[in-house]
Amino acid sequence: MEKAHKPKKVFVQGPISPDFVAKSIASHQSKTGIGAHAIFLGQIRADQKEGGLVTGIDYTAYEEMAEQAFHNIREAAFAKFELTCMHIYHSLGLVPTGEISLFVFVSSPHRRAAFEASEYIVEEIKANVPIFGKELVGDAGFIWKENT
Amino acid sequence: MEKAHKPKKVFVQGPISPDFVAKSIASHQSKTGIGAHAIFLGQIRADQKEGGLVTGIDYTAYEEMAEQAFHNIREAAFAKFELTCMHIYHSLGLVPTGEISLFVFVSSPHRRAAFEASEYIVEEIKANVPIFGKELVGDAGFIWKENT
Amino acid sequence: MSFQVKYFGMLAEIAGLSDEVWNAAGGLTVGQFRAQMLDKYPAMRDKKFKIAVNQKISEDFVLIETPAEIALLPPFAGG
Amino acid sequence: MSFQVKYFGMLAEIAGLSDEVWNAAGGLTVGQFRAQMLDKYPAMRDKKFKIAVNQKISEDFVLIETPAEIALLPPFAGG
Repeated sequence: MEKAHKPKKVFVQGPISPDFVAKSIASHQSKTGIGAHAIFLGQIRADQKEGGLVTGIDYTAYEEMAEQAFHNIREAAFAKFELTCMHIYHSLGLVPTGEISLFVFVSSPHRRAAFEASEYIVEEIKANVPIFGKELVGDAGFIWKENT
Repeated sequence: MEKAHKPKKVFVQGPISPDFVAKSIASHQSKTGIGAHAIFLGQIRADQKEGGLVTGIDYTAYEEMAEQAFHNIREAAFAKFELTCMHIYHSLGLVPTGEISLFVFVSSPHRRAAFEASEYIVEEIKANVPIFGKELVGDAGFIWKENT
Repeated sequence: MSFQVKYFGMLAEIAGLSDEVWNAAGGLTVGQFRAQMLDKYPAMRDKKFKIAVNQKISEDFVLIETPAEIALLPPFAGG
Repeated sequence: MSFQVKYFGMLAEIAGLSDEVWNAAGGLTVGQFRAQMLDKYPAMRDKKFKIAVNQKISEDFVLIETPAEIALLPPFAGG
């Protein structure tokens, strides 16, 4: 029910499941003006750090500012590219290694707009949305992640 | 069983389901060196033509040459980009409007390689793979599709 | 000489078949084959297509060496 | 004057809290607030962070006007 009133809600608790991605794709099959979907998924890597392997990332955010930043990115992308639909989901809380923390889904009549919008949105999110990530390392260590 | 011996088989009969996409994503969650997946999906548009709306595309291919062309694209993409995995699926036979006929799935440690490979592969497929598409229009008409 | 010819898409519709054996009096270049083929199927004259010899797109000057599989390929539409 | 201050990520760990009310004798620019804050939490001195005023990243010369929500933002890590 809450979803229906907040269609632009971006944050989800924990990992984003492949099944959720499938449901999102399926819900676009009635939009017959769409010719191209571009999907980006960010997955947690088991990077080797000094203290051991990364086992997951614990995400927090300045939620109100982040939702506004996502809104701005969405508006800018709709203005720049010929898009039919755009959906962005990002995890909060713990996302274990191998699971998905970011799901960007854009749809357009034509592939060029979909490709360009997908890249644009992902880069904007990495640079401009106040989300913080604590990489859990080995048994008890951690490193604060920093986007490059 | 046959799949296990032909991991590079690209053609599937009929539409590609969202569930198949989900299964493909899920099967990559054990590959913990992956940080970014880029997925492209081609969906059949209900374009308005002179004889009515497009209701689907009937795909045929010069299959042996097409499989070789896909193989060449795959090898070139692995050589050009830092990729962990690459999967390409394309429909043969009838794909109704709103359903998916092309699924390109690339995975990489980093997003840049995933974005670039995804675009590269899709453009190569459109230009260089001998696949033919008969757009079914209205009740009984058709138009042979041509990539641009 | 004789070789296999394959037709795809709209060209298969025009030819009314997707495979046939082509018999020629002597050696043929791709261009000479094309001319014979357009004589046999005049409706293909205003169609765009490429000719592949053994799965490789070929230029008109190439001499066809048997055994060969020649394919007539209309514009690609994958995706 | 007084305003809300929010700490995120590693800065919340250093401060030992995520929210507090900041009381200052008079008007403050963002830069003056930053100096007071680093006096209170010296361990933040070698950390990179930006300061947002009412959800907008602000320059040091900007005067803080109440009511205000100030946020200390370590490097972003979304994706």
